[in-house]
Amino acid sequence: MNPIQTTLPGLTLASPLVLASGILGLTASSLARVASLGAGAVTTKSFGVEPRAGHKAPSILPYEHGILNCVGLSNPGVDQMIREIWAYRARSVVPIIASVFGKTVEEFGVVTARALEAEPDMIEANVSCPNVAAEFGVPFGADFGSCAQVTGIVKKNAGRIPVAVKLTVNCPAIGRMAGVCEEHGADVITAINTIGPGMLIATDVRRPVLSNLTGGVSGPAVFPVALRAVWEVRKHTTLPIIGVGGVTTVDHAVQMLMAGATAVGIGSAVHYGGVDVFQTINEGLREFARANGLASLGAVIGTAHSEPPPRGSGA
Amino acid sequence: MNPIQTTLPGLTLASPLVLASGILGLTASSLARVASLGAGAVTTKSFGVEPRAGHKAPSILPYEHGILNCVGLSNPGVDQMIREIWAYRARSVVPIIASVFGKTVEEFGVVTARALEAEPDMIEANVSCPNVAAEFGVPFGADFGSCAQVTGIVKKNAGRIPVAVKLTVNCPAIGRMAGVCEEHGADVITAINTIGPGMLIATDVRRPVLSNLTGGVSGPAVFPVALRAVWEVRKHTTLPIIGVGGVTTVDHAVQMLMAGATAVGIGSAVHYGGVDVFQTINEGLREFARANGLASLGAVIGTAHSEPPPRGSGA
Amino acid sequence: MMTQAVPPASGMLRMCRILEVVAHSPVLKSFLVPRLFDALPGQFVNLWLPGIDEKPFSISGIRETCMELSVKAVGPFTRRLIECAEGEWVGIRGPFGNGFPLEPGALLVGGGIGMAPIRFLAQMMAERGLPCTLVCGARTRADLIFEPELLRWGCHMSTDDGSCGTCGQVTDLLDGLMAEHPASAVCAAGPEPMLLRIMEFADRWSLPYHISFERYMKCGIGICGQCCVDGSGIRLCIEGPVLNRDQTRLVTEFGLPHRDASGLRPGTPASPLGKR
Amino acid sequence: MMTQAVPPASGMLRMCRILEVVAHSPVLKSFLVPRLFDALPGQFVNLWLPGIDEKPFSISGIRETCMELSVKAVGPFTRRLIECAEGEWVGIRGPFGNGFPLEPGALLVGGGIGMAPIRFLAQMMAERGLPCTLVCGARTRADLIFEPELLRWGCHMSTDDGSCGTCGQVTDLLDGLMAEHPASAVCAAGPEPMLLRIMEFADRWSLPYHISFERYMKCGIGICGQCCVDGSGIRLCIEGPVLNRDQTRLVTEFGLPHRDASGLRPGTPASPLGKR
Ligand SMILES: Cc1cc2nc3c(=O)[nH]c(=O)nc-3n(C[C@H](O)[C@H](O)[C@H](O)COP(=O)(O)OP(=O)(O)OC[C@H]3O[C@@H](n4cnc5c(N)ncnc54)[C@H](O)[C@@H]3O)c2cc1C
Ligand SMILES: Cc1cc2nc3c(=O)[nH]c(=O)nc-3n(C[C@H](O)[C@H](O)[C@H](O)COP(=O)(O)OP(=O)(O)OC[C@H]3O[C@@H](n4cnc5c(N)ncnc54)[C@H](O)[C@@H]3O)c2cc1C
Ligand SMILES: Cc1cc2nc3c(=O)[nH]c(=O)nc-3n(C[C@H](O)[C@H](O)[C@H](O)COP(=O)(O)O)c2cc1C
Ligand SMILES: Cc1cc2nc3c(=O)[nH]c(=O)nc-3n(C[C@H](O)[C@H](O)[C@H](O)COP(=O)(O)O)c2cc1C
Ligand code: FES
Ligand code: FES
Repeated sequence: MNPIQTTLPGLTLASPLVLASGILGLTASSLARVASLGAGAVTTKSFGVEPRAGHKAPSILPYEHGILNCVGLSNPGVDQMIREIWAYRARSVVPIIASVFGKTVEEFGVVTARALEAEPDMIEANVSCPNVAAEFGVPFGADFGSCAQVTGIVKKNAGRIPVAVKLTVNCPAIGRMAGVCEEHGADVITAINTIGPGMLIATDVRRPVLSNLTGGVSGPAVFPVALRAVWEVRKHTTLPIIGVGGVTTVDHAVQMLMAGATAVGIGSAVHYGGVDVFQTINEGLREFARANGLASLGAVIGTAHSEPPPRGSGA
Repeated sequence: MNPIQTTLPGLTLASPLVLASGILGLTASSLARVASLGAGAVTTKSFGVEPRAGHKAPSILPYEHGILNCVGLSNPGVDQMIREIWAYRARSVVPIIASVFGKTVEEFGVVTARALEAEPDMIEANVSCPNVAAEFGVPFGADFGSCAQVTGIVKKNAGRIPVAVKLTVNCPAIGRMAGVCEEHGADVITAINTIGPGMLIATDVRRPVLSNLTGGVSGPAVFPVALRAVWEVRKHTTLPIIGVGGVTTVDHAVQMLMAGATAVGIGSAVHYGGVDVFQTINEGLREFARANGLASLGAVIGTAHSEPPPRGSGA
Repeated sequence: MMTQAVPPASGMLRMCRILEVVAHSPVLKSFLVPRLFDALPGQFVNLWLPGIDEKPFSISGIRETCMELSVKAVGPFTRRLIECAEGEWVGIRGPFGNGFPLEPGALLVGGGIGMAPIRFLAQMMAERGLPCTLVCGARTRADLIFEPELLRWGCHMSTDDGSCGTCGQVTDLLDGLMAEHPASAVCAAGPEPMLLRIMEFADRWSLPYHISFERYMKCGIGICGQCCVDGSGIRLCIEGPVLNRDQTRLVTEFGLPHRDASGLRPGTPASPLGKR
Repeated sequence: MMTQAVPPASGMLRMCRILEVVAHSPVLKSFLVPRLFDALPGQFVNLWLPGIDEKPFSISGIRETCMELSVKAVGPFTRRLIECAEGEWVGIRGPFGNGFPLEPGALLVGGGIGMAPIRFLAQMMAERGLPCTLVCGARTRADLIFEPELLRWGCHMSTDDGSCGTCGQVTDLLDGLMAEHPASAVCAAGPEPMLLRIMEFADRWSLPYHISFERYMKCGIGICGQCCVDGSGIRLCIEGPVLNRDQTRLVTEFGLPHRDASGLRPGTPASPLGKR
């Protein structure tokens, strides 16, 4: 028995660690390499119907506590990504999640239908992109109605393939948002995307550094926020959760599981721990299971909910 | 001429560094000490009409990149805080900002009116507390309508004393929120409060550590998010801004000024740099002014807006 | 953009199991936990009982691999804590505060549970071969922790009821001891009335003193302001809990009831003092 | 909760002023900037022109207090960059990548702007007293940077038009040199067709080789996946840009047009290959 094995709808993962979308997820070779290095599943870079060059550089900028990025959903488009997923599947049996986005609800449907051609193991709808049809272009994931619509259309077009909705924490209430996704057919919740956004200014030249001025924040800085989001999603739904955000250590991964995640996304940690981070954390998780006499890590999922500490004295 | 002098409505500050609310702001002696150590202004702990013990401990929890807190607006109540401000004013000429909150719009009005008895130099309305009257108790600061109401009533009750509204970044659009505050009479915007909230779990005991399970995140982790918020507020209003969030270095302070802040809040940095942090950053700012041949730091305020870099190629 | 602010690790939580429990009396126990860090006598930690609360406790001793905390049951938290058994998980944050100076020839005075930091101080001075005179007092023999050890160190004792050592208050012993062996300084911890008498004693003999204070604490890392003493505004969790004469003299709230979790001092009038 | 992930500082931005500009030709310039860090030959930096863009450039030399970058104007960014004057602010992130090994007796081959890292390699080997044979080629004399220095190091040169050194391609020289002085290894950087011929040459003589690759890059810190080569998926910004024979053999896209900023390879058909 593999103590760190976990399951997501229709899938068995040899490790709970899932390569997060946008990290080393552009090409078959890169995805296959990460799979071979210990990821339990890999997620492609989010792709849409058309290729996008994204924003100019600097579009990825580490600071002392995390990473800012404004890559701007750069991707080679669905045609190319179908080929990449296809090529990946010829090389690896590790499950692959196709991350998709659209500028409109309809586009989400179209790209999902097309992505099926590559027969991915799961479709992940990235609802953090702005809804160009909405007032002020707020992201789909920040609005209960649009998030419901996207979930619905992706689910409808995904056929028998399970659907994850990847939520952003920049929304009124992520737990309730997850509930809405569940009602509209989501099989999995991925939480969270980058937070903020943030900005950094180069004072010598009095300018923001990122080409797009601002960028989403990821990495260890955001871990507590991601953990809280996973906790809330768990409170509001019964769906399996891929907990993502700032996980860089074994203890972070275990915290995610205890907060209610079934699988744990690994993104920025590739910067902090190298591509070996999958193996490092896998080993740590095995050691954790051994030290705690657990036949399976599954035994700790959601356990931090079971004995809610007493509330403080304040209102 | 003091090159690091700055002004807020009705006030001259010998340094742009303002002690943020909730940090060493409970007693006259503590506030006077911080003032004597180089703060340009000090802000009291937020107080309401009644004393509140707040949440049990642990309510303040540092992690590797910042600090989580769920002190829960603990405060000795307006009666005691009037005495503290009063005692402070007998000891220090450094401007003092009275931070107030209410559980309802009316309470904001009441506590403001009472706070005037202490003749503070400014009233800061902390709209990050939940509106108990609203559905799901969302914070006043997360809702355009409630934020407008609070601003209006505080302004009305503050008489001739200038009013700052302290915004949270957990709102649909902080720039527009600042615009709403401006329309309803705010004289200053303070941005931002803590972000998240976040959670940390002690895996050995499978429990969240904070007594209230979750707590707002402050400290260096959040700096880019705060900077972006200040930038957005500056874009949407002409009000002076107190930029708060993660400022721990001279360069952070300069970035805040360049993003559009007139003054810079110092909170968690007291943990990272000690109470000497005011003096350290003041000296750094003086050195910055000298090295850049600036008669006044005022010359850099908002300068990062003047030449917006070209947008990236992505949409 | 590269000026890194490195967070001091001291405020972060570490989990450990209680290694051993030593019962001194039904309401007084010592807990041995792993030695998570080095610390000075007078420094304290915040101890978290998961799901219950977190409170400050002085370190009462350090050995090679373990660290000792000594607790008196006085309220909900401490009553729960002294029920804890070996093997239970607790969270520790610290070490916090400044600690006592190691003054050769000092008079170390502990009263009641105030013996906790004084015992650690005596232990460290003994280890370093620094001479000192140890004095301790309690209400009755049952309140005297570390008794065998204290006797070994030649400690002078007093109990209010005479059940051990001199009958009376610990401060009654001081003038006599001073006349015998002039001390170089006084280090003390205990109830505030005792501390007040010790300060008077030290002033009488013109001795430098270092006194450990207790106030309501939350963060331990110097930001919440809960532990600031009135007068100077000094933070007891950072610049204290041990204050010297100059610092103590600036404390204007000595002997008053302590501020509570809200920051309110019990007994303060509900209406403001007046207007300018 | 205490397992700290210390962010490596290398990906962070540092600002500095251009110290000196050396014009080799109207389209070829070297920029001296402060020596912000130590680096190995073959490593590169991302250079930011505030408000414009950020692009990767090899370090072409390091002296006591400064660091050199050598740039050929080929498109919008580099054309703008070579207009930059002394004193202008630029942002630098790096050093990125692995760098060349220092192999005594190696043949160092640079073609065109590929001379940048090779020149740094030659410089460092000279400094350490390691013998090597330097060969460089360009289209015409105007494309030859570092000429005086190269001559001093006894560099063998070739130009396509014969305007300097042998007339022909740099690879034409290699067999002759090898027959004269058997080399221990080959280190090369330059246009891909040249690299292909060098690989054939090295295979012919059974020489180990180390070749610097260029691919579209964004992050430099190994996360965006933009620089991963097809085949192994190796990241050129981390495990490269210098690959050895085993690594190079796994590259299945050698000589194909590079993927662009979207990740698309120009010329790839618009419809998928088919279904399983
Ligand atoms: C620096 C310092 C060192 C201490 N060292 C020891 C020690 O070694 N051994 C020991 O038994 N006790 C020590 N204490 C006291 C101990 O913290 C309190 O006894 C404990 O907090 C009481 O909690 P409770 O719930 O049991 O009682 P409660 O009924 O809640 O309170 C009883 C008394 O403890 C005080 N207290 C309560 N909470 C706090 C708090 N968060 N911070 C400070 N005081 C508080 C109250 O003001 C009250 O006077 C120390 C306190 C401080 C400040
Ligand atoms: C590891 C490495 C080291 C390099 N060292 C040097 C050097 O020392 N001197 C030098 O002059 N040039 C060097 N280059 C190439 C340099 O980065 C490109 O010439 C430059 O990016 C072109 O930008 P442009 O806007 O001027 O031209 P464009 O017209 O945008 O592009 C011209 C060519 O440069 C490539 N290019 C454009 N953007 C990038 C990018 N972000 N990353 C990689 N390639 C890109 C394009 O694919 C195209 O082939 C190096 C590239 C890499 C990857
Ligand atoms: C450079 C970069 C690119 C990203 N691109 C995507 C993307 O295309 N789609 C998506 O859903 N998330 C994207 N993300 C977000 C990550 O998948 C992840 O949710 C986030 O970074 C938080 O996790 P981390 O802290 O482990 O990186 C990207 C993150 C980074 C740093
Ligand atoms: C322990 C603590 C208590 C706080 N209490 C308050 C408060 O009462 N009112 C308020 O407006 N902000 C409060 N804040 C938020 C700070 O004023 C500040 O906005 C935030 O911490 C971000 O700034 P920093 O990163 O510099 O700390 C508190 C923050 C901390 C860490
Ligand atoms: S306990 Fe918070 S400042 Fe001392
Ligand atoms: S440039 Fe991003 S992975 Fe190499």
